[in-house]
Amino acid sequence: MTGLLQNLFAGFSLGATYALIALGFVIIYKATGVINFAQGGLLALGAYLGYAFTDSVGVGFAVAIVLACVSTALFGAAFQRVVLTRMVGQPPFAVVMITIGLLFVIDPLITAIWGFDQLLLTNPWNVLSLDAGGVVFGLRDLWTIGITAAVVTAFFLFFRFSRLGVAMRATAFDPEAAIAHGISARRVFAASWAISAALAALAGITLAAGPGGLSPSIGAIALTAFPAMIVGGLDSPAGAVLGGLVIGLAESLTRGYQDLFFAWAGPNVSSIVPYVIMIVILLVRPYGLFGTPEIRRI
Amino acid sequence: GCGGAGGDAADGGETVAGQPAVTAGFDGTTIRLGAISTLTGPVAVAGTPLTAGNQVWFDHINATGGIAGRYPVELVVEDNQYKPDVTVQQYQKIKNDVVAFTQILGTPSVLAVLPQLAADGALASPASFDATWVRQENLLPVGGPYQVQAINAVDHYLRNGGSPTDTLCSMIQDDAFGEAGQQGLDHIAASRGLSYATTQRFSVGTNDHTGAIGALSSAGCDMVFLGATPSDAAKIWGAAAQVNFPGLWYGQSPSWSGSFTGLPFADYLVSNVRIALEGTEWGDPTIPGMVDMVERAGMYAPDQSPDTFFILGYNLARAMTAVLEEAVARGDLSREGILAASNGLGTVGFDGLSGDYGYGPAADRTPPRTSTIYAVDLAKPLGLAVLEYDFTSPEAESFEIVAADL
Amino acid sequence: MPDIVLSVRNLEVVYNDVALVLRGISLDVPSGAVVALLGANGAGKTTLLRAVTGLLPTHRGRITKGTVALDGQPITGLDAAAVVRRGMSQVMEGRRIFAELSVEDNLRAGAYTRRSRVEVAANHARVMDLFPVLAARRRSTAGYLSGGEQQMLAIGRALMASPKVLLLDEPSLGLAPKVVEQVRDILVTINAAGTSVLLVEQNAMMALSIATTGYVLETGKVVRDGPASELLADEDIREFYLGSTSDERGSFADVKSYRRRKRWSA
Amino acid sequence: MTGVGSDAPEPLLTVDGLTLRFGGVHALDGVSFTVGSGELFAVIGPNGAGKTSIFNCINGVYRPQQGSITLDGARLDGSRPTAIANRGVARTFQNIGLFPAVSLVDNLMLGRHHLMRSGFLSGMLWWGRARREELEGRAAVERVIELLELEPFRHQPAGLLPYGVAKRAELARALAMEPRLVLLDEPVAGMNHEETEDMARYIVEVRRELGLAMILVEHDMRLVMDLADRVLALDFGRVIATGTPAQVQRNPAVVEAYLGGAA
Amino acid sequence: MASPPETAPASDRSATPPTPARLPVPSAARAAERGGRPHRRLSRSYAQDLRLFHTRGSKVGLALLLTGYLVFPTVVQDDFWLSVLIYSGVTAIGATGLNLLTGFCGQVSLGHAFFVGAGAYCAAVFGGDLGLPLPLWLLGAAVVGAIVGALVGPFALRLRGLYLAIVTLGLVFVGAHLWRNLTPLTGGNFGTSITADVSIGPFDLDDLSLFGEQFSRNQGWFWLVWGLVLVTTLLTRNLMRTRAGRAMQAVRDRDVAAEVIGVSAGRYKIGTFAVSSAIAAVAGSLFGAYQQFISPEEWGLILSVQYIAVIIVGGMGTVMGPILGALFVGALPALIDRYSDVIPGVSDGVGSDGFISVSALNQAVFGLLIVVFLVVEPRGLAGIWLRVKAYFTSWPFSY
Ligand SMILES: Nc1ncnc2c1ncn2[C@@H]1O[C@H](COP(=O)(O)OP(=O)(O)OP(=O)(O)O)[C@@H](O)[C@H]1O
Ligand SMILES: Nc1ncnc2c1ncn2[C@@H]1O[C@H](COP(=O)(O)OP(=O)(O)OP(=O)(O)O)[C@@H](O)[C@H]1O
Ligand SMILES: [Mg+2]
Ligand SMILES: [Mg+2]
Repeated sequence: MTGLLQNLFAGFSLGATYALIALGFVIIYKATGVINFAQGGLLALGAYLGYAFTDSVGVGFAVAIVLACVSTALFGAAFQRVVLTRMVGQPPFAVVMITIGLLFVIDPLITAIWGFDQLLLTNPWNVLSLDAGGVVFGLRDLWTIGITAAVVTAFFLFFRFSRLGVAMRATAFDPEAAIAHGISARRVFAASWAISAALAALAGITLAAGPGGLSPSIGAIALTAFPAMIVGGLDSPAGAVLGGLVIGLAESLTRGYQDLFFAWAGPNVSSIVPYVIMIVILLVRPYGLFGTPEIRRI
Repeated sequence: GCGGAGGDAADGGETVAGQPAVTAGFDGTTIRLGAISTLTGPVAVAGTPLTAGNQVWFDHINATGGIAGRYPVELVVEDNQYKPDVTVQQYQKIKNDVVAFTQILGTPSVLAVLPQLAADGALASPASFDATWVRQENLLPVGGPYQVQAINAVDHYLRNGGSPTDTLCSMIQDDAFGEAGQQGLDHIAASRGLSYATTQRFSVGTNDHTGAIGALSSAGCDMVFLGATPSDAAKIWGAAAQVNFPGLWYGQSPSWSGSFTGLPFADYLVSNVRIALEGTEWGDPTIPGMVDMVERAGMYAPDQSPDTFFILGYNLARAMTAVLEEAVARGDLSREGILAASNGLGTVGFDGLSGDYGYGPAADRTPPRTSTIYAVDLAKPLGLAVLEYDFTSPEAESFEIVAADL
Repeated sequence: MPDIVLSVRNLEVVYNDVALVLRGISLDVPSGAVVALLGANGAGKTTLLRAVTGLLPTHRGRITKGTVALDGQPITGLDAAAVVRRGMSQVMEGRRIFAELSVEDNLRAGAYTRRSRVEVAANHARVMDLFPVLAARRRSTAGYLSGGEQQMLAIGRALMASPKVLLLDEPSLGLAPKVVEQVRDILVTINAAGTSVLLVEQNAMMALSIATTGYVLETGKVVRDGPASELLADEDIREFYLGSTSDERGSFADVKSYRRRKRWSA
Repeated sequence: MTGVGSDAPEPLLTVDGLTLRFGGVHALDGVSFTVGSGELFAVIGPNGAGKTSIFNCINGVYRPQQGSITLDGARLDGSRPTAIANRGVARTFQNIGLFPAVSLVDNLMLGRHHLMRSGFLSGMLWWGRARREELEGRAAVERVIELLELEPFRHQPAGLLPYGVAKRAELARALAMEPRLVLLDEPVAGMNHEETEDMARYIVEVRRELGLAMILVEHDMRLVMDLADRVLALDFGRVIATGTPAQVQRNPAVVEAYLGGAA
Repeated sequence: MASPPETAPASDRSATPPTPARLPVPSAARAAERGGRPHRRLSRSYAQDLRLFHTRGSKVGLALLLTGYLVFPTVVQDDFWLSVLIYSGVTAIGATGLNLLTGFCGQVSLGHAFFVGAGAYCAAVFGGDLGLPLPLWLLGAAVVGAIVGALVGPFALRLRGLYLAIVTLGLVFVGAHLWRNLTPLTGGNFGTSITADVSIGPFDLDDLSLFGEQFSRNQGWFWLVWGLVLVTTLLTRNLMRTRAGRAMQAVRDRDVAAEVIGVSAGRYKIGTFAVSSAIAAVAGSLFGAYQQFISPEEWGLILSVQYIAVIIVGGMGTVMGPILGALFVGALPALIDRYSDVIPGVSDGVGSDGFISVSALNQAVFGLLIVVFLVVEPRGLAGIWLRVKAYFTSWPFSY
C-alpha cells in the first residue's frame, strides 16, 4: 500500500516536470504551428544558468530560479527575434529544422562553458523529506508539484484575461490575416518563445535540484515529454498538464510493478510505456484528449 | 620480455635489434598513436579523463626520451560521439597515420571497428572491461573483465556479513555493459546455488527510479549489485536515500564519480554503498604505481580531478607502451610488427594500479581476476577507501573467458 | 473640396524584385466617401491594398516608388499593426477568417489593437446588430460557416478595430444576390456612420451603385477614373465590367457560341 | 473523349428526401430532385442554404442522415467518394480545389486517375502498362486542354495560375475524368462580366461537344437564367421552388429569400 | 482590357501569370512559360514530352554523373573519404524513402530509424545467418520493410500531421525494446555482427579485382552503394511522374479533393508507407552489412531526426533533395572536422587550454550552418539547385 502511494507520488512529481515541458511545447506550437526540438536545449541552458547563479554568483536559490527563468526567456525571445522572424510565412518544416539546428548549437556551448562532469546545484531541498506513515514525500518533489501547479494556474489566468491568447491562435492559423488586423506576429512569436523558454528553465532547475544533479544530458527528458504533449492534444495547455500527469504516473507505476504485472512484456517496459499509452489514446482520440480537430471543409 | 611496462626506459638496456624501419605512423623519430574517444555528448564524462590519462602517461614517457628512451610518442585524438559509424570513419581517417590505437571508447564502437582491425592487422586498446576483448588478437585490453568484478563483489558480500540465505538483487543498465555484470552474477549464483530476487533493468537517462527502488524494497533485497554510469547511479542512490532503502549496494566500477562526495545524501552512500574496482584508492601512498601516477598527473595535467577513467586511460597507455617497446626491441613498428610484439608479450605489471596481465597470443592470455572493494569515505580524494585490497574469489578464477563468435 | 483621408501618390510595387505589378498609381479617398476600384483579375487591386496596409513584406513585395498618406500623415511602408492602430483596417480577399477559432474569438482578434474595453464592447454590439447571422452562431467554429456567413464575419472582424477607413477586397465574392444587397446596404450604413470606404469589386454594378467615385485598374495602371455616375455611363465599362443591361443584351448562351465559332475560323 | 450523350428523358440522377444535419444545423432537410441526362440543372439559394452540402452528399464526402441518391438506377449514397468518382461524377470546388504544387497537366492527369490502373511498381519501372497509360492519358488530357484553351499553362504549378485560369482548370480536370455528371460549384464567382462570359462560353461549348449532364450552383443570376434548363431554389436546406428559370425567378418565395429587390 | 476578344485568343487575354513565389525567372523564361516550349507545343508525340532526359542539358548531365560515379573511387582512394561517402550514400537511399513519404505524400514520420533498423537486422539474418547472396538479402530486407510499413501505414489514416509524426516516434522506442529483447534474432544488448556476402555474380565487392586491378573494400562498396543510390533515384523519379506518384502528391496537397476525383487517400498513404519503409530497410541492410556490426543503440531518435534533417536541408519533395541533403549532413561534419583545427581558441580536446574543444566546435558549427543555411534558402539545397536551373532551362520542373 505505502509502496503504491510512494509510486503515485513519484509519478505526480515526474508528471509535473513533464507538464512544464509539454506546456512549453504547446505554447510555441499554438503560436507558430511548429514543434520546438530545442526545448530540451533550453531546459539544459536554464538549469545551468540556475547553477551559475547559485554556485558561481552565489545568490539565493529562489532568486536564482527567477534570474535563470528570465535570462532563458530572453535567450528564447532573442533567438526568435534574430533568426525565426526571417522565417515568417516559410514552410514550418524549415522552422522545425532550425530549432534542431539550435539544439546542436546549445549543447556544445553548455559543455564548453560548464564541462561534462556532474555538477551539484546547491538548493534548500536536497533529500529532505516528510515521512507520513511510511510514505516519504521528498521536499523537492513537493515543491516541483507546488511550483508547477502555481505556474500553470498563473498561465491559464494570463491567457484567459490577456488578448495574447486569441492573438496566438489567430497568428498560428493565418499569420498574414493576423498581421492585417494589427496583431504583431513578431511580438506574439517572441512572447511565446519567451514563455516556453522560461517554463523549460523552471523544469530544468527543479530537475537539477534532484539527486541526479546537473549533467549535459539533462535535456534528454524533453523527448520523453513528447508523449505527454501529444496525449493532451498539441494545442491544448490543459491537455499538456493532464498528459504530463498521465504519462508520469504510468511510467512510475509500470517501473514499480514491472516484476508483478509486466514481466511478460520483457524487462524495462516502463521505458516504452509512455509511447504505448500515447499510441492507444491517439487511436481512440486522433487529436489527443483536448486537441482541436483540423478543419477540413470543401 | 617480462617486467613493468615503461619501467624506467632510460636504463632499460634492451639489445636494440636495429633501428625500426619508417612505416605508417612512424617517421623514424616520432611514434604516432591513435585515440578514438568520446569528447562530445554524455559519454564525454568518461572520454575526456580517459584521453587525459593516455596523454599524461605519454607525456611522462616522452620526458624520459620516449619509447625505449629514443622515440617520443604523439597522440592523434579523434571524437567518435560514441557512435559506431562515426568510429569507423574516424578509424579510416587516421589508421594510416598511426602505428596502433591506444584507446577506442564504446563497446559497440569497438565491435564495429573490429572487422576493420582484423582486415588491416592493426592493434587497438578497448577502453572498457569486456570479457569479449580478451580473446581478440587485435585488441589489447587491460584489467579484469566486468564479469569478474561482479563475481568478486558478491563473494565479498558473502564473506563480510552476508549469508547465502540473504535476498540478493541486481539493478543493471539495459545495455551490453549491464549484461556483462549480470553474466558474472549468474556465474557465481550457479556455482553457489544462489538466486536473485529481482533484476531491475533501466535505460540510460531514466528520470525517476522511485519505482525500481520500491520494487527492490518490496522484494526485501539485502544486497543489490548496481551496473550503472554516474549520472544514473546518482539518481538511483538519491531515490534510495530518500526512502532510506536499507539494502547494501555493490556498484560496478564505472558507476562511481569523485563528485559524489558532494552529494547531499553522501552519508547514505557512506553507510550503504560499496564499489568493486581494481587497483587502489586515489593517492594511496603505499602503492608505488599510484604514487607515480598522482605525481605525474600533478605535473602534466594539474587540474585533473581524481577519476577512475583517468586511471584506466593511464593503464591503457602503459599496456600499449609495453607493446611498443617490445616492437622496437624487435626492430619492427609496422602493423605486423606491432601484432607480433603483442603476441610475443609476456606478463605486464601495472605497479598495483591494476592486476598484472598475462598477454601473448589471444587464446592463452590471462587477464587479472582480482578486484578491490571500496567503501565510500568522504575524506578520500576520490571518495573511496579500500575495504579489501586485490583479492580473487574462486569463481572469479573459474569463470571461463571464451572467444565470442564475432 | 472635402479633405482626403487616404491618398496614394504614384505608387510602384515590385514582387521578388522582379515583377513590377503597380506602375505609378495615384488615388484619393475623400473622407466620408465610398471609392470603387475596378479591374480584371491580376490587375493589381489586391496588391494596392497590401501596399497601403503594409502587408507587402509577407509577400516579398516592396514599394519602390510613391507615397501613401492617412489623414495627411505619411504611412508609406509602415508596418501593418501601426496602420491598423492609426485607423485603417481591411477585409482581405477570400475572407481569411480564422477558421479554427469561434466566431466570437475572430471578433476579439479583430479588436486586438483596441485596448479600451468599453470601445471593444461597443463595436461588438454594433457588429452583432449589423449581422444577426453572427449573433446566432457566436460560439460555433468559424470554419464551418457558409461562404456568406464567413464574409459577414470578415467584415464584422474588420469593424472591431473601429476604422476611419475600411478597405474591402471583393466582399461580394460568392454571395447571394440578396446578401450582396445586404452587404451593400451595410456598407452604406457603415459609411453613413462616418467610415470612409475603399471598395475593390468585380461586381462593378454593385460597387458603382454606392460609390461616389471610381477608379479602373489595368495591369497596374489607372486607366479610367471619375464620378461613379460617369463610369456607369461609359461604353467600355458597360461592355467589359457591367455587361450591357439585361433588356438589350442577348443571352450568354447564344452570343458566346457565336463568338466562339468565329474564333475558331480565325 | 466519350461522355454519355443521349438525351433520353429518364432521369440520370435522382435525389430523394435528402436530410443532413450538423449538430443543430439543418444543412439539408428533405431535398428531392432529378436531373435528366444532358440536362443543365441549376441550384440556387442563399448562403448557407445547403447547395455545397448537396454536392458533398452526392460526392459521398458527407453522409446524409436520411434520403437516397441514385445515379441511373444504382444507389450512390453510402459509397465512398472514390467509388462515386468511378461511377462518373465529377466536380469543381467553390474555393479552388486544384493541387497547388502539381503542374496543370498532372492535375488533369489526376482527373484520369480512376481510368488508369498502373501501380507503384510498374510506375517505378516506367514499364508496360504504366508507360502505355501515361501516353494515352496524356493524349486525352491534351484534348481537354485544347477544348478549354489552357495550352499556355500546361507545365505551371496550379498554385501559381491566375484566378480565372484556375477556375477553368478545375472544369478541365472535371472533364478529364470523362464523367457523365458534372457538379459546378460557383464557377464564375469573383469574375468580372467579361471573364464570366468566357466561362459561360466554355460551359456551353462543353455541353454541345460532350452532351454532359451538369448541376450548376451559382449566385450570378444572369448566368443561371441563360444557361439552366431547370432551376431549384433552396432555403435553410429546404426546397422552396423548382421549375424553369423564368418560373423560379418570378417565385415570390425565391425573391424574398434569395433574390431580393434586384433582378 | 480594351482589345475585343475576336482578335485575341482567350488564353492570352488572361493576366500575366504570377511568378512563383521567391523564384526570380528571367524574362525570356517568362515568355517561354507563357507560350510553353515551342517544340513541345508542336510535337504531337507526348512520348517525347514525357521522356526523362529530353533536353541536351540533362543528357550531358547524366553522362557526367555516370562517369563521375565510375571514376571517383579510382581517383580518391582515401579510405576515410570513401567510407564517409559510403555512409552518406546509404543515408541518401534511406532519405529517398522518407522523402517519398514526407516530401511527396505529406506524411511526417519520425519513425524512419525503426525501419532502417529492421532492415539492418534483416541483413544480419538473411545475409549473415542464412548466408543468402547480395540480391536476395537486399530483396528480403525490402520485402520485410514493405510489410512492416504496410502494418504501420494505417496509423496515417487516423492521425494527421504532427500527431502522426510523434506516434511514429513512439515506433522508434517500441522498436528499440524489440531489438533489445528479440535476442535470438538481434543479439540483444550485445548486438550482432554481420558477415553478409556482397558479390554481384563473379565480382566480390569486398575485394574486387577487375582487369587485373585490385580494388579495396571501400572502393567496391562505393560502387555498390552509389549504384543503388542512382537506381533508387531513377525509380522515384519515374514513380513521381506516373499515376501513383501523382496520387501521392494529390493526397499531400488536398486529401478530400483527391478522394472526390477518385484518388483513394487511404490506399496511397499505406502504399507509400510500404514503399518508403522498404527503401529504408534496404538502406538499413546496407548500413549493417558495411559496418558488419549493429546494436540496439543505433536505431534511436537521433537517427530519425538525422533523416528528417537530410530531407529538409536537401529540399522536401524534390528528387535530388535526399542526395544533396545526405551529402550535407554526412560529409559536412567530416569536412569541418578536417579543417577546424586552424580556428583560434580551439583546444585539441584533451588539454585544458582553449575555450571550446574541436569536437564540440564541429557540432556547433554544423548546427549553425543548418540554421543560417535554412534562413537563407528555406527550400533547402534543392531550392538553390532549382534557382540555378531556372536560369538555364525555361522552367524548373517540379522534380
Ligand atoms: N462540415 C460542416 N460542419 C458543420 N456545419 C457545416 C458543415 N458544412 C456545412 N455546414 C453548415 O451547413 C449549412 C450549409 O452549408 P453549405 O456550404 O452547403 O451552404 P451553401 O449553400 O454552399 O452556401 P454558399 O452559397 O455560401 O456556399 C451552413 O449553415 C454551414 O454552416
Ligand atoms: N506574391 C506574389 N509574387 C509575385 N507576383 C504576384 C504576387 N501576388 C500577386 N502577384 C502578381 O501581381 C499581379 C496583381 O495581382 P493582384 O492579386 O493584385 O491582382 P488582383 O487585381 O487582386 O486580381 P484578382 O481580381 O484576381 O484579385 C498578378 O499578375 C499576380 O500574378
Ligand atoms: Mg485580388
Ligand atoms: Mg457553397
